[in-house]
Amino acid sequence: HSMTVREALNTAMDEEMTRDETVFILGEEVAKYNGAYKVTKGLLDKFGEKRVVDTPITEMGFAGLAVGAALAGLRPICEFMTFNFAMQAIDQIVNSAGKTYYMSGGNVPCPVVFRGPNGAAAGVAAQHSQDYAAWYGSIPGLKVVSPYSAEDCKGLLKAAIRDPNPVVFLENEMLYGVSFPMSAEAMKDDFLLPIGKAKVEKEGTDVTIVAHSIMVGRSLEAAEKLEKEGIKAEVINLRSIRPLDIDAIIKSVKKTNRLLTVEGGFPQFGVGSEICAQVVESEAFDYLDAPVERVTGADVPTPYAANLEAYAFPDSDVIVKVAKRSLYRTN
Amino acid sequence: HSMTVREALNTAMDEEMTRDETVFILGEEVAKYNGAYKVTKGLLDKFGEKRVVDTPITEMGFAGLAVGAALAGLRPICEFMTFNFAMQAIDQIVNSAGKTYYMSGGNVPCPVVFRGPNGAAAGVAAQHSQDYAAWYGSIPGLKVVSPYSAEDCKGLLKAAIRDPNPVVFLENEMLYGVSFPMSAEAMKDDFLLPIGKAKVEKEGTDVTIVAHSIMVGRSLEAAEKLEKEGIKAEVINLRSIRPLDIDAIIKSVKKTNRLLTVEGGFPQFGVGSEICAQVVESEAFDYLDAPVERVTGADVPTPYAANLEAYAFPDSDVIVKVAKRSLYRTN
Amino acid sequence: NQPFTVTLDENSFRSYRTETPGLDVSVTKENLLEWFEQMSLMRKMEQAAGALYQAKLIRGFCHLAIGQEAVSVGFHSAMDKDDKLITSYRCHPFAVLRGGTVTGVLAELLGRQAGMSNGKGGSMHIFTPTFFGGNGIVGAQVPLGAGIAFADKYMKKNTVTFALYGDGASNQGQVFESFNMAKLWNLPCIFVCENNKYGMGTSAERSSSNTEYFTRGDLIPGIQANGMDIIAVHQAVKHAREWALADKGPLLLEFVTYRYGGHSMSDPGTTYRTREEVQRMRSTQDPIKGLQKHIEEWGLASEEELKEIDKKAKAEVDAAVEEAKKSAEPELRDLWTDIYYAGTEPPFMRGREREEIHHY
Amino acid sequence: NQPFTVTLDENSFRSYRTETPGLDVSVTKENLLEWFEQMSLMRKMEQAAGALYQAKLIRGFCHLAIGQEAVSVGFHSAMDKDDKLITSYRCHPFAVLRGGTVTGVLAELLGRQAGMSNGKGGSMHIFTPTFFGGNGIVGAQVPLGAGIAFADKYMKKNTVTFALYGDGASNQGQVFESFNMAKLWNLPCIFVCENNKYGMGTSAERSSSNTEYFTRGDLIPGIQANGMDIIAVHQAVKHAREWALADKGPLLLEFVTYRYGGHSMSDPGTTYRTREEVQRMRSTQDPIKGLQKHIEEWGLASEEELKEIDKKAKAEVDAAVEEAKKSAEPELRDLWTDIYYAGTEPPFMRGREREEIHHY
Ligand SMILES: Cc1ncc(C[n+]2csc(CCOP(=O)(O)OP(=O)(O)O)c2C)c(N)n1
Ligand SMILES: Cc1ncc(C[n+]2csc(CCOP(=O)(O)OP(=O)(O)O)c2C)c(N)n1
Ligand SMILES: [Mg+2]
Ligand SMILES: [Mg+2]
Repeated sequence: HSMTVREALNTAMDEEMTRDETVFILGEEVAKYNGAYKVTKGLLDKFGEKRVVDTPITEMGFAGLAVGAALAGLRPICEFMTFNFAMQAIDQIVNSAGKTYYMSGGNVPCPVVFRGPNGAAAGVAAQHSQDYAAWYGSIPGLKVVSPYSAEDCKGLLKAAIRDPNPVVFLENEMLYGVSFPMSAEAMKDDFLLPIGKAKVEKEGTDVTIVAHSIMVGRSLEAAEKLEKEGIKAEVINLRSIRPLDIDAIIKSVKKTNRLLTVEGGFPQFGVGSEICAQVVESEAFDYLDAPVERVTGADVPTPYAANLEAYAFPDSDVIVKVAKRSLYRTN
Repeated sequence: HSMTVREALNTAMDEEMTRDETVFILGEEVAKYNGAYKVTKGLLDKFGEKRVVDTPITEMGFAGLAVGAALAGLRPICEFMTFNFAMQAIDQIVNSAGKTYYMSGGNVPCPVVFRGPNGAAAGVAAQHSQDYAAWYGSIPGLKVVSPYSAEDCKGLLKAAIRDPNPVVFLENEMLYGVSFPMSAEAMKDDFLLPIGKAKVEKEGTDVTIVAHSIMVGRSLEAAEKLEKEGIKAEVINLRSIRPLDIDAIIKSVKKTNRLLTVEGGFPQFGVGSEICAQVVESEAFDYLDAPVERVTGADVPTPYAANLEAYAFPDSDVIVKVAKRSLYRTN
Repeated sequence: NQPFTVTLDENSFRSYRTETPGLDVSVTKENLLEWFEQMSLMRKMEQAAGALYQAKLIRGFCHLAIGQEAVSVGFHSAMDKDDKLITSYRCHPFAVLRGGTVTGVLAELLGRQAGMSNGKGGSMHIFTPTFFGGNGIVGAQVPLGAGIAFADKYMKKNTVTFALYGDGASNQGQVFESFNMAKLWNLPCIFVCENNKYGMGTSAERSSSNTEYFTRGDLIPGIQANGMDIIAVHQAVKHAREWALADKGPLLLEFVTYRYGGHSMSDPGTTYRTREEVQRMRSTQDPIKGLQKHIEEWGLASEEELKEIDKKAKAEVDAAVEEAKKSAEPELRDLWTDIYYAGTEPPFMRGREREEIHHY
Repeated sequence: NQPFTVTLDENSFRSYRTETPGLDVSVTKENLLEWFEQMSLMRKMEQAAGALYQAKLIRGFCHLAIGQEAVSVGFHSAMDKDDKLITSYRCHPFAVLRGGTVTGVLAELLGRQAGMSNGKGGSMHIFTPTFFGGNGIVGAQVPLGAGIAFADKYMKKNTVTFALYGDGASNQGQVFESFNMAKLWNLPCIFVCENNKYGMGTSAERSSSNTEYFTRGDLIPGIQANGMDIIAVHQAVKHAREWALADKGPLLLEFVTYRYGGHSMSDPGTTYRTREEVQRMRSTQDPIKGLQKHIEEWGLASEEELKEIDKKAKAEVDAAVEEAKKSAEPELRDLWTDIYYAGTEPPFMRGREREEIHHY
C-alpha cells in the first residue's frame, strides 16, 4: 500500500471522527472548499456541517473557540491554513490551551489539536514561510508533533486527537502530495504512533543525522549520497518536538560519535540548538568525536526569488557537506 | 550617582523625546496613569497627549498602529504592559515590523521600539510569567535587547530608539525598583550603549557565567558566594539577545574553560541552548574542560504558590551548585 | 415564602434591536434574603482577601469585586445549575457561587493545597465544573465562552453560556470575532459587558469610541441593565437565558456597575477618579444597601435580622480565613503534576538544571 | 477638455449615519480616457501575470484583481499624490498606480532585480513611497493603515490614508480595534472594504454575520458604492477624502465588486460559485466595458479609438513582460542585504551551516 501525506492526514481525521462523536474540525475553508490544501477533502460530505465547520478568517477567535469547546468536553481539530496565521492566535494556544490544566490544578483538561502546514512552501516569501517548531516546543503543557511520512501522519494525528492534552501538529505543505509506502498495520483504523518517540529511518554507523518534517527526506537523500562515498549515516526522524526523544539521539551518538541536526527553521534558538545542548549535557558528550553540527534555515527572512530561496533552506548537498566535515573529510 | 532601572528607562525616553520630535510613546496606561509600573511617569505632563498616548486594551491593534506609524516616518515606542500581552500582537511584531524592510528590498524601514517587562514577576502565575527572549531572538530583522542594570537600560534604550530597525526591548518588572550606580558618562544625554555587545560584569578565571536580565544579578550573587570558596567566576551580562555577542563568550571560555548559562526562560529552545550550540560550533569547543551547563527556568507553567515558584526559577544557590559541578566539585 | 411581584425602576433597562425585559419581577422573601446573604458573603470575602493581601499573605495580583456584588450574585440567581459562565481575573465571587467555597478561594489566594486550583493558579485562575475561570489575558475568555456555548449546543445540552468581559476588554478584537461567529452560527452564548466605568486607570470614554456597550454587537441585540440593582440583574439574566434557550442566538448584556477599590490591590484607585465619585457611588448606589432598603421597606426582615445575616457572613469568612491559613503549601512534587494529563506525560520533565529532573 | 457633469445611477451609493455623496460628478474627456486606459493597462498586466504563472515563471501565490479595476484606478483618480494607501496581497494595480511601473511589478513576480522589491518580496509585497503594500497577513494591514494616518496627522501633513481590506478580512479583530482607535483619536483614516463577495471559497454570507460592510464601523459613518463603476468609485473616494480633510475622522467605504478569476492562481474559482454567476458579472457589470459604453454614448471617443488604447495597453504590457524577463535574478549577496538597515547590521549573519557566514 501507499498513500500521500494528504491522504494519510485525511484518513486519520476520518477514522477518528467516525470513532468518536466529540471529534470535529474547524478552520478556514475546511468544509465547502475541502481545505485550502485539500487535506479535509470529503469530510463535509461525510460528516456534515455540524462536524466540519468553515470559520471566518479570525484565527484568534476560532482558535479560542476551539479551546473553549475542548474545555467543555469536545475534541476539536483546529486547522490553521498555515501556522504563519496561527501567530495571530498564539496567545490562545499557549496561554489558554497550554496552561489551563496546570493553572486549574488539574481540574480542566484541554484536548485540542492545532494542525496545519508549518515552515516554508515554495515561493511564498517571508510572511508565509516561518517554522514554529521551536517556539511551540518551548512550552510546557503543549505537545508538539512534526511528522514526515504518511505513516507518521496517520499514526501521530490519530494519537494527537486521542491525547487529552493540547497538541500542536506541524505539517508541511510541500509533503502533502508526496506518496509513501504504508505497512499493513498502518492501514488499520487502530494504528497509533506514540507521541514523543523518534524513529530511526535509516541505520548507520558513521554519523547521526537528526531531522524533522521535510528535512527528514532531504537527510535521507543526503544519506544516499554519502553511502555512495562509503559513509553510513544514521537518519533519525524526530517525529516529536515536545517531548523530545533525546534518548534515541544519545543512543545513536554513542554508536556513531558524530551528530548533525537538520531543520528548516531559523538557526538561533532552534531545534538543533536544543538537541546540541541536551547532548552536551548528557553522557553522549564523551562519545562525541566532533562538535555537533547544525544545518538550519539561513538567518534571513525568506526571500521570494528562487535563487535566493534556494540558499535559505537546507538541501541534501549542504547536509552532505556538513556530514563530511563532521567526519573531517573534505571534498 | 545612582538610579533605579525605572528612572533610567524614564530618563532615556525623556531625553530621546526631547531630542527628536518624531519619537512618541503609546501603550496602555502610559499617560494619565503614569504607566502601570510608573516607567513613563511625568512624560505626559512634559510632552502632552500628542506624544504620550494611552491606548485601549487592544495589543494587536496598537502594535500594528505603532508599526504603521514607523513605516510612515515616526519613531514609536510601543509599551506593552507586559510581554505576555504582546503575544496577542506578535504577528505585527514579527511579520509586519520584522520582515517589511527585507520584503520591500530595503525600501521601507521600520524604526519602532517594543518595550515592557518580560519574564516572571512575583506571584503572578502561568499566564503572566513567560520569558520571550528566545522567541524574538530567533527572528532575523528584529534586534532584541535584555538589559540588566540602570546603565544598561539608559544606554540601550536610547540606542534602541535611535536604531533604524525594529527593536524588542525586554525589561524586568522585579528590577524596576532596584538602584544601580551610574557613571558620570551614563548620566549624560548622549550616553549610548551598542546593541549587540555583551558586558563583562565581573572578571574571573575559573568559570564563565553568561546571563541576561535579572539573572545577571543572581549570577553576580552566585559569583560572590563562589568567591568565598576560592572560585573566581567571570560573569557576562549578555545585554543583547540578537545580535548575540558570541565572541565575548568565546573569549571568556578560552580563559576559564568552563561555561554556565543562566536565564529565567523555559529550558528548551532557550537562550542557553543557543549559546551552547554556538560555543560547540566554535573554536571554543576545544577549550571546554567540562560540558556547557544550562541553568534555566523549570520546564513547568509558572505555579502561583510561593514554595513552588521558588523552584521554577534559578536562584544563586542553584547557580553555585551547577558552577561547582562544572568545576567537578561537589558539596 | 409566597412569590410576589416587585416593579423595577423604569430606568433599569435600555435596549438595542430588541425589547427591554419586563419591569415586573416575581420574587420570594427567601430569594431576597438569600441574595442579601450571598452579596454580604461576597463582600466579606473580598474584604478578607484585601486584608490578607495587606498582610502580605497574598502575592502578585489581587483584583477585588467590591461594589459589583449584584452582578455575580444576580447572575447565579438566574442561572441553571448546568449553565456555564466564564470571566476575567476578577473572579472570586463567581468561583464561590458556581460551586466553589470561600475557603477554597481564599486558600487559592494564599497558595495552599486547599485552594480550588491547589495553589497553582492563584487569584486569577479558579475553576469549577460550570465556571471556566478566572482568565488572565484581557479578552481571551470571550472566544473561550463562545466555544463552551458551541460545545453545549453540539452536545445538545439545553444550557446557556455567559461570557463576561469588562468595559476595557470590550475593545479587544477577539471579542468582535466572537460576536461574529456566535451570530453566524446562532450559538446559545450571552456576551456580558460588566461595565464598571474603568479599565485600570482608563475611563470608558477614553478607551471606547462607543461607551454604549450593549449596542456594540452589530446585528446582535443588546440590553443594558442597572448592575447595582440585583433584582434588575436577575431579571436581565433570566431574560437573556430564555432568549438563548429559545434558539434566538447570542445577545449582549451590559451591566453598569462600579468597583469601589482600585483595579488591583496595588492601585489606590484615586488618581484617575475623584474620591467624591467613589463616595457618591458607595452612598447612593451600593447594591447591598439597596437591597437592604427594599427588604426593610417591603417588611421582609428587620434591620436587626439583616445585621445578623451580615454578621453570620463575616463569621463564615473569618472561619474560612482560618481554615485556609491552616492548609499546607503544595507539596514540591506538585510542581510537576498537571502539566500533562496524568498517565500521558513525557517520561520526565526538567527543572532548573540537568540534575533537577522529575521522572513520572 | 472641458469639465462636464455626469449623473450617476441613483443606486450607486448607500449610506449609514451620514449622507450619500452627490450623484452629479464633474469629469473631463481626458479623465475618462485616462481611466479607461489605466483600467485596460491593469487588466492586461494581470492577464500577463496569469500567463507567466501558467508558464511556471511565477511561483507561490499570485492573486489577480481582474474585474476589480474600477477600484484601484478609481482610487488613484481621486487621491492626492501624497495620500497614502495600504492593502492586502491583491496589490499589483495599486503598486503601479501609486508610483510603480508595470515592469517593476512583473519583474517582482518573476523574482528579478528589476522588481520593485528587488525580487525579495514577490507578488504580495510591493511598495512605493505612498503605497505601503502588499501585505500577506489578512487584516494586519488595517492597523498599519491607522498608524500611517496617525503619523501623517502627527506630522501635520494634510493627507488622507486609505486602509483597504476584503469582505473576508472584515471579520478580523484587529480591524475593529483599528476602527475604535481611529474614531477615538479622530484619525484621517478611511477604512475601505473591497467586497468582492468571496474570501477564498467562502461567500460573504458564510463569513460575515452582517454583509452590509459599510455599516460595521459602529459609530463610524459608512458609504457603500458600486465598485464596478469607476465614476462612482471616483466620487466616493473624493467624498471620503474631503471628509477626512475636514477633520471629521474616519469613514468606512464599501465597494461592491467582483473578482473574475479564482482567489489565487491555484484556485479555479468555480467550486464555490457557479460559472453562470461569473459570466453574468463579466457581461453585465464589467468596469471597463461599462466605462467604454459611457465614453461611446457621450461621444468622447469611438469604438476604434478605444480599441487603439486597449491595443497600446497590451503592447505596453508585452514590452514590460519582455523587459522584466530580461532582468537578472538577484545577486546572491542580496540574500544578506535589507535584513537590517545598512550600517546597523550585526557583524555577520549565519547561513545554513556554520561556515555559510556573511560578514558585513
Ligand atoms: C491582553 C492583556 N492586556 C493587558 C492586560 C493588563 N490588564 C489587566 S486588567 C486590565 C484592565 C481591564 O479592564 P476591564 O476590562 O474594564 O475590566 P475590570 O478590571 O474593570 O474588571 C488590564 C489592562 C492583560 N491582563 N491582558
Ligand atoms: C491571518 C491570515 N489568515 C488566512 C490567510 C489566508 N488567506 C489569504 S487570502 C484569504 C481570503 C481573504 O479574503 P478577502 O479578505 O475577502 O480578500 P480577497 O482575497 O477577496 O481580495 C485567506 C483566508 C492569511 N493570509 N492570513
Ligand atoms: Mg472595567
Ligand atoms: Mg473578498
